[in-house]
Amino acid sequence: MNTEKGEPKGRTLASFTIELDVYSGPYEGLLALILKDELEIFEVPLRELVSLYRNANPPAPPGEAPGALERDTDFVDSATSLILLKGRALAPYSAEAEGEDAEEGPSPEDLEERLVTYLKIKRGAEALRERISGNAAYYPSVHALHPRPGRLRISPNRLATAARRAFLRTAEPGVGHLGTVTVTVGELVALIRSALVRGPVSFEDLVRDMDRLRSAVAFAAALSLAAQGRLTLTQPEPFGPLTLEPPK
Amino acid sequence: MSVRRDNLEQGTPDAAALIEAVLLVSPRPVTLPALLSATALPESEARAALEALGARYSSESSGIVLREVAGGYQLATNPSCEAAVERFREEARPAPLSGAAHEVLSCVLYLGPLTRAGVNAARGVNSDAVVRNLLDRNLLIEAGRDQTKPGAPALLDVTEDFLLAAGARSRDDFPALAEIVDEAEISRVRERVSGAAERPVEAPHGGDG
Amino acid sequence: MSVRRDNLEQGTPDAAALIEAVLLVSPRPVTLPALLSATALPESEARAALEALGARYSSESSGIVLREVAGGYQLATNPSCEAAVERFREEARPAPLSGAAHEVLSCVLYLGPLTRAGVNAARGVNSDAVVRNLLDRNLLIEAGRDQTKPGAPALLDVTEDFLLAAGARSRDDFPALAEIVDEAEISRVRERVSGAAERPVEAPHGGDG
Repeated sequence: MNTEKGEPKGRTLASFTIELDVYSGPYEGLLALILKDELEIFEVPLRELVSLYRNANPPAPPGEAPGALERDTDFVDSATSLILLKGRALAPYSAEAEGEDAEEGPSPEDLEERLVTYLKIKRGAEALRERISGNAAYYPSVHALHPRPGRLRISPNRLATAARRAFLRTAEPGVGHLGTVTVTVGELVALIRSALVRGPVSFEDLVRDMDRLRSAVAFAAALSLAAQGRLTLTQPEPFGPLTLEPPK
Repeated sequence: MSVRRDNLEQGTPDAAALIEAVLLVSPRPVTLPALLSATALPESEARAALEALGARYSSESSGIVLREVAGGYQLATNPSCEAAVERFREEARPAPLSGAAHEVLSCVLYLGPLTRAGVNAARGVNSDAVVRNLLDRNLLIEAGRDQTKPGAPALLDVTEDFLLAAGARSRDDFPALAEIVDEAEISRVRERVSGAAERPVEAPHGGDG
Repeated sequence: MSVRRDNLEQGTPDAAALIEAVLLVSPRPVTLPALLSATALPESEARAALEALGARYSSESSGIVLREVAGGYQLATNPSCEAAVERFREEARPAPLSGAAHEVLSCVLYLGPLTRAGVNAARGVNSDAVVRNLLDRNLLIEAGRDQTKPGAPALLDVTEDFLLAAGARSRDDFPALAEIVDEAEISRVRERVSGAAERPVEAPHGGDG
């Protein structure tokens, strides 16, 4: 990590290096590997990536970190692209389309079974969530007797592993540097849907007059609409132009 | 104090008192065999006492309730007193579980024991990080290995802490999936799949690169 | 307390219930002011409720007793039940430690003594509930205060019981931190820990900007 005390400020994204299980080196190298298909996008823990970034580039008072805003927004831009790629890679349909004929995927029966199973799992998860939250407020007695000394065993190995895990994790990213978020996904969903009434629209056109934050939120809105099947996203190549189309 | 119970003072407390005392000093649910062994009570007497305690520590009348959970009995605060308890403890509740975590737990509970690959396949996404977190929180455990698979991968199962968190007496204390999932919804999915010619998201063609 | 208490289910428990719940989650005696502030009860009501609870948890009829001790109120087991409690203690297997608990212990072991804020910063996750549990289990102890920090927060350290459980005679019996994580990471974590307590009150003047 290049967190030398001397110059944490005014750096560009190019100097951001990361340390992940799957990759260590400059951030831009990670992007390159993903684009060259040498690294599976779903191997990359995006949340951890964001944490690493926040940790390497702590928020600074205005005026003290020239270029910080530019750097932050560059990072947000590339990170949202990664999220899109990752969403694609994980979507149940896209995986089998890669490199194969679209028709060659699982049989409709297989697919049907998989979806039905998943639906059950999902409903089961919702029931569990309700149940777990309904049981969260039972606090047990704390009047425990300590077991006889020596009955509890703590493994020094497990402690070492835990230390490693704890020290490699980084703090939750702060969002204070982004300023007040004045736009919601909901608003942009409405905006996108009204734009689509006139037919396909390119993402670039859509966000042309938006600031970086709004365009990042627009991205999220588009993804969520696509996930609901309310629009189709096409992008001929990674990081290429992105087109939003009304559902067929 | 209408009834005289001098025996208590002389060290022969009644069954309910013995059980109460043992439950107070155990933060975790105590199984019936453990209760019997600690109190030296005959089972029938212990059961009757537990019933009496259940009425005494009922959720309608008491700040402390007797729960039958995760295979045992436990004293816990009544959720209706949550605000006072949390003010007193002045601490943040542990972060709630994510949607993905609930899905993984649901997979393991209903389809399990399952390998990590089994979880990934059922959810259609890589869930290793979520599984790791749930192992960390003691909600999942590696219970045995699947010897039929190459490398004999570990089988994941839910834990006693999971049952506690869900307020369940045992693994069987969950509604069957068939009761949770709406049949109409399932047939809608089936129809959509068999009738689905076009895919919702056009995937990039990376065949030539 | 023979009054109907339907209100409990609707989230407005009565005074005695609130006090009962708070006492269940406090291992140490709770003073009247602390009870009042947690329960938001007027003093007269709290006193009346304590009296009622005193009768309910009396040493003649209950395995749990309400003690007025060390300037506060505390639930404890009835000494008449001591034999059962001791047997239970002998037989109970200690609750296993969670992954989070191992992490907190390792932070305090390797970086400690640490304040709670220091633990949170080292782990990157709020750990208050885990710390509380480890204090309750006598694996951590508050050993002094950090006078350099505003409010002089308590410093946490590992206990004799911890060393015993880990089969160690002293802290030196554990593998050195440098063998576990590399130096760059150690200094990164230390920086995070020392920065955490300061909070971003003010940027350093005339720094390197």
